[in-house]
Amino acid sequence: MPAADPAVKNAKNNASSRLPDLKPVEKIALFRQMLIIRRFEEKAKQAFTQGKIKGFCHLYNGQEAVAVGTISVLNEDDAVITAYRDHAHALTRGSDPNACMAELFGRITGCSRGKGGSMHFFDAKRHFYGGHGIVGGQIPLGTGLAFAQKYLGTSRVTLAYMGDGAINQGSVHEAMNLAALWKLPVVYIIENNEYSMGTSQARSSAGDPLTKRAGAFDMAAIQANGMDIDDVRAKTFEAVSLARTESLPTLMEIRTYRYFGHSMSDPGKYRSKEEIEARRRNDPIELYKARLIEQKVATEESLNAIDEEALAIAQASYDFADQSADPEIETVFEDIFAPEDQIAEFRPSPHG
Amino acid sequence: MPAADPAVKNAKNNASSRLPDLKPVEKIALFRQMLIIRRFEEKAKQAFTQGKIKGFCHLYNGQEAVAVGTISVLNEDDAVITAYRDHAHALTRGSDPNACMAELFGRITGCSRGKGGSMHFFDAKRHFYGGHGIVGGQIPLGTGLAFAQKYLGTSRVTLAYMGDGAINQGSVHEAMNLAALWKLPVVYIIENNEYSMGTSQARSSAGDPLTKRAGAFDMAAIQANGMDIDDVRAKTFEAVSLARTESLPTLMEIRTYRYFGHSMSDPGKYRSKEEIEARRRNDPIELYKARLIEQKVATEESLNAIDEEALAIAQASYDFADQSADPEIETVFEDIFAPEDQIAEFRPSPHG
Amino acid sequence: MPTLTYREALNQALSEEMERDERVMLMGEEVAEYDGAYKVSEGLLKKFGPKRIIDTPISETGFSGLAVGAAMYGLRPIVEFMTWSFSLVAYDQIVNNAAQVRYMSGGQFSVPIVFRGSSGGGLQVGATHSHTPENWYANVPALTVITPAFPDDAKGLLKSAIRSNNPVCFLENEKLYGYKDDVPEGEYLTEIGKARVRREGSDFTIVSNSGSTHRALNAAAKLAEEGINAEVIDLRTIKPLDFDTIAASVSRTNRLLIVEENKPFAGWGAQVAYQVQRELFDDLDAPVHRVTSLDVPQPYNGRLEQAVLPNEDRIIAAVRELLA
Amino acid sequence: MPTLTYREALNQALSEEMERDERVMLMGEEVAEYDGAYKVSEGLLKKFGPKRIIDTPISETGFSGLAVGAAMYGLRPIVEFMTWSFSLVAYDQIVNNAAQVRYMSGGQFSVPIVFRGSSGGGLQVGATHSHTPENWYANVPALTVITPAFPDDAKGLLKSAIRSNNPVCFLENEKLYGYKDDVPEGEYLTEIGKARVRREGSDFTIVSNSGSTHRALNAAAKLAEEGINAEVIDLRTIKPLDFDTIAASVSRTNRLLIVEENKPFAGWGAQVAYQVQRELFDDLDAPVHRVTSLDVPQPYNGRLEQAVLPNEDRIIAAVRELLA
Ligand SMILES: Cc1ncc(C[n+]2csc(CCOP(=O)(O)OP(=O)(O)O)c2C)c(N)n1
Ligand SMILES: Cc1ncc(C[n+]2csc(CCOP(=O)(O)OP(=O)(O)O)c2C)c(N)n1
Ligand SMILES: [Mg+2]
Ligand SMILES: [Mg+2]
Repeated sequence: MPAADPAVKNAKNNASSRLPDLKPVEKIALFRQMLIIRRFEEKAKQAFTQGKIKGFCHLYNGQEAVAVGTISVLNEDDAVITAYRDHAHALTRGSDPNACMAELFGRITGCSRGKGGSMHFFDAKRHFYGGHGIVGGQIPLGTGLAFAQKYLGTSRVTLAYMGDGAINQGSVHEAMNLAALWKLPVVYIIENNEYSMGTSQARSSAGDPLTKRAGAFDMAAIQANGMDIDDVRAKTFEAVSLARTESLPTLMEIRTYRYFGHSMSDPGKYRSKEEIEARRRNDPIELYKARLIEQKVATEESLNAIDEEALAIAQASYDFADQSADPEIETVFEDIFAPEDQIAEFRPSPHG
Repeated sequence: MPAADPAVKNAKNNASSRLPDLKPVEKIALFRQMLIIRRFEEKAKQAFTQGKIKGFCHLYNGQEAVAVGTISVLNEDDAVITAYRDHAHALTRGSDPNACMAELFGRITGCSRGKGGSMHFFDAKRHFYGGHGIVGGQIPLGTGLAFAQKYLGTSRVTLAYMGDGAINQGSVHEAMNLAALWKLPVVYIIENNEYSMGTSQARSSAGDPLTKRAGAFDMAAIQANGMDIDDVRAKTFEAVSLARTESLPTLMEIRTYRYFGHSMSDPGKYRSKEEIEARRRNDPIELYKARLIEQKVATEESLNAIDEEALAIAQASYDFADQSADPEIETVFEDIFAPEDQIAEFRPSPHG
Repeated sequence: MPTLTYREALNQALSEEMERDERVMLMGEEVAEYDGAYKVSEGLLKKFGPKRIIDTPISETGFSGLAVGAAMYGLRPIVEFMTWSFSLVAYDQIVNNAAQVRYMSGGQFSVPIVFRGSSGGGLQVGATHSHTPENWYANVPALTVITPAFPDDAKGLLKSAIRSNNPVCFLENEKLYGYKDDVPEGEYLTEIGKARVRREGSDFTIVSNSGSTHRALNAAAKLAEEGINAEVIDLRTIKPLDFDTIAASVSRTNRLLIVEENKPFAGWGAQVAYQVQRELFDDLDAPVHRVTSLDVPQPYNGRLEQAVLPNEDRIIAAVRELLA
Repeated sequence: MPTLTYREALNQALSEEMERDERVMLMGEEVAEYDGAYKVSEGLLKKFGPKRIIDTPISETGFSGLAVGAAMYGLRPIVEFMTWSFSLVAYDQIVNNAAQVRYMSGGQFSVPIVFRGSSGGGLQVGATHSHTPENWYANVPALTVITPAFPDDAKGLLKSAIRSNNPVCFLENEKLYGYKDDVPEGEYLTEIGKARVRREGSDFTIVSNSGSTHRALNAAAKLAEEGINAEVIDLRTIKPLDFDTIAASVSRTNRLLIVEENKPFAGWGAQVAYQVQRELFDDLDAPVHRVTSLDVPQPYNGRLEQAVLPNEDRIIAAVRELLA
């Protein structure tokens, strides 16, 4: 059961000046994608509690409209790169939920062969460049993807995601200067969930809003409401269009919220239950559901059926992961060096 | 013959709201200080050509009004830290020209015992914290000086200098965020001489002017004309007052120009002779000289006499350095660990 | 003597030293309001207030450098890296500033600073989060590198590190935070640069540190059942290296195995091996052996990661070879 | 065969490989309009234009990481560090990204990238500017570390490095840029991971690299006047280490001296010493000796710096001890 609905594709941006209106089937596909992420991660949470997933596991619940909304305006061959809170981006990009869950379980069938874990998902085929654990470290990489896209004469763009806390890493600042200076087709997306671990934005970052960080480089900046997928799409479309048509970078700040702890290891004492409850009332999936019903795009029942489907996908991924094999010990020595690296000239001759 | 004129002291800022008018003797002291730097470095240039100075040697000619103007509004116990183009800052802070020249010669009498060289001048007694070779690396340090000044309850401030090229180092960005967030009494000074080595500002830095980099952090920013010492003083006074009275940082961009190559090793092909000649016509020392004469603070003759004095100081420093001894080989093992580091409890007992 | 966890022992050291000297302060990500990502600084904010226990943005270069400047000015900062793996972004500040300022200034400035935090693998957090960087720092002249394995040493060495006027890299081990043992109360200082014999034996010597000391002791216990008696020396301080203690043991046992979590190529164990063969050449009945992490990036999968680490099986196999 | 300087040989390698493959590009501070701070890239801007020869801001973290991303996307970037001392600010990007992405992604991404630039001491530029960081990088699994000593190897190895699909740290030596020697024309590739015997001898073996190979050869020439014949092996590649070539020599000469500019504690020479005593224990007539830089920060003063470096006097003294 593939997670990516082909209908999503039609919703993509083709550098037209206006974000095309979504057909009903496309709207439902977005809803479905958000739900798949939510159910997938709830399953992951359960598996973590059962001890089947180890290490760090950062959940995305509450932020679904960001990954789904932003990626929905991309073409399939555009590039995506993010930090360690990466499940949603991989899934939205089209990675197989089974391979993703298997990666969390550390299986050989995982999307990184069990070597990456939750923080290090990769999917080359789907132009998903990871999954990176060092805060801010992926932002120069994303800038490099955009550099290569331009160098190779493509009209592709890159979305490079980071958290609100990451904005204070020097690497981010250096990369933004390079992108502005060299006019690279990259959109930097701050998923501002208001906290970096237990530290609120006000305690970590001078200057509010964070879009001010773009002003330093005369770079375009735009804010979006991360709880409203339509707003996310509209604003991302603007940024992506600027990147695609004029090869100019944008810094987006998308305001969102995560419901669970920073990672599964975080008791989350720095936020009150009331705060979280209040934010849950603004849930991006519920909001979109209500909108689809109101717009008569779908009925409550049909959307609930999608939820059943999402639950089934999540369960199937759990079963797949659980039944998959651990990597053989020998694999520890694989994937270190390029197999094709033996330069032809030095390859042992087949004639001995 | 000490370089620092006690009269300079009276020109210092005492957190009054207005920069006090300079007395004639104070104005002359500023003029004298600029000339001492110029003549000192011309001597250094000569010594480098003679092979008496080795390694990298970055001259300050053309930029004198920046170091002298900014430091002239400090109190003696305020802190100063800069990059590798550091001769002027040390001299202005009151370091002995003899010790400075001896450092260039690598002598044991040098201000860093011959261990630092041109890029690594230090003078603890005069609150001069170096002299740092890694571009941008001194900016977190300067921020830490200001942190300590505040922590210890002083009302002192720190001036932390960098070049225009340094602004693109991530360390600078991280430090500025910390200073703005924690309200530290530091003034960041970009000595914008328009080039980082052979790279013009426009080719290295998105966003003009560079003061925009402060906007990211809601930090105060101000520009000054580095060829006019009075303008430098007035603007620095504002920034220093903000630091001293409200413990708030400022980013200053002081526009200036260097006449010689990036370092003595730079043939400087990236600038035309005409460009340099045009800028020389705007020389900060000549400009101030004319102003002092016009203001009837001094006569041409009296100012020329000061030049004689500056030349004599430079020559004396050369002679001193030349006659000083090289460090003994054993000193190579000194200054690695704190002598007092043997924790008392573990010190070998004097009774054996 | 009270029994404390390694974590509590560290906490006690921090608390005692902060009480003793107002210039001591602690900064790092989540050290204050969150009580520390690994709870090493638990309760310190409450005790010492936000002036001295300081939450930082995620800016390791910025706050490491800031701390170096503050140390030059006379404070005695303790910088927590949430893990040492994150110190890589601050490598320049530690190597070029903390370690060089005294020398470059001809001795004018002291840099009394402690960089500390958790390190090491075994927690399935993958290649970017599992570094054991002791050799990267120990290679740098003027840096002291400490890696305690037991709660008492954790306390005694951290107190000494804070009182040192030199820059110290203090590498804790995440897997040991919950380890319990006796810890002397109050003023308990452990000398920096002294190894400690954690098990006496006559058949051969093991030199190890941090988590690897526990691996070595476990292996030694198993070998003892076969009548093979290992002497286990816990280095405690990697640099300066306590060669005398190693030499005294090896000149008696004539055989040396080094167990270290460093990746093998030019890990600290290579240095120990070099010095031992150089100084005790005639005393050695067999070449010095090492059991290190495998020379591969750290995998996430648990079985793979256990294979990468210097596990007991590999230690025992190496001992058999060493004694063969 | 034409005679070229080490600098010209590097330049030729860059130029040939850029001609051969459009995906190869060069970025770094002052590499384009300035023709390179040390002129290694002289003329390349003119030849290949600003799309492929790119001046960067002073943002080593930024452009190193950018190059890693570009490599993941299929380009083959060459990143020049004006000197390797400035790579410290980019350490995280090299260690955590360039070196780990292939592994962490289960082999999905190649990172065909060359980080290169000058390194080493002896130019009186002080502690922050004189690093020899080969061991910091060689310790990292998946990084290849190359340090050529001669123009022909500089050319052949740089060409091979550029064609490699793995991340390579290519450390040139500033003091050698002007060194002249024969260099084969055109398609000349040198195999990565192979040492080269630069002088044959029977009394003992010297293993060295980069500038230290020249020190070793000079010392060997002096010793030859006394009838002492050194075999000098230039490692060329530090990692992977060509142990076979070392072993073949040492099992013949039975004595080994390592000469390296690394600071001593866990420098690459410690690794060579470890492996030699481990594998050739019975072949050794004397312990392995090392001559390294002294364990102090680099001083500016010329006499002091010469004392710090592994100079000929110290090499000869060590040889006397080794042969005693
Ligand atoms: C350089 C570095 N420092 C510290 C960490 C530990 N760490 C992991 S996530 C995190 C908080 C990041 O917050 P934010 O950027 O807002 O992203 P979010 O987790 O909210 O998605 C920290 C401190 C790290 N991984 N890398
Ligand atoms: C991190 C780092 N990268 C590169 C260098 C080499 N370098 C020394 S000075 C310099 C140019 C700096 O220009 P700017 O900041 O404008 O200062 P200016 O020399 O004009 O005073 C460069 C690239 C260095 N010292 N440190
Ligand atoms: Mg966040
Ligand atoms: Mg400049």
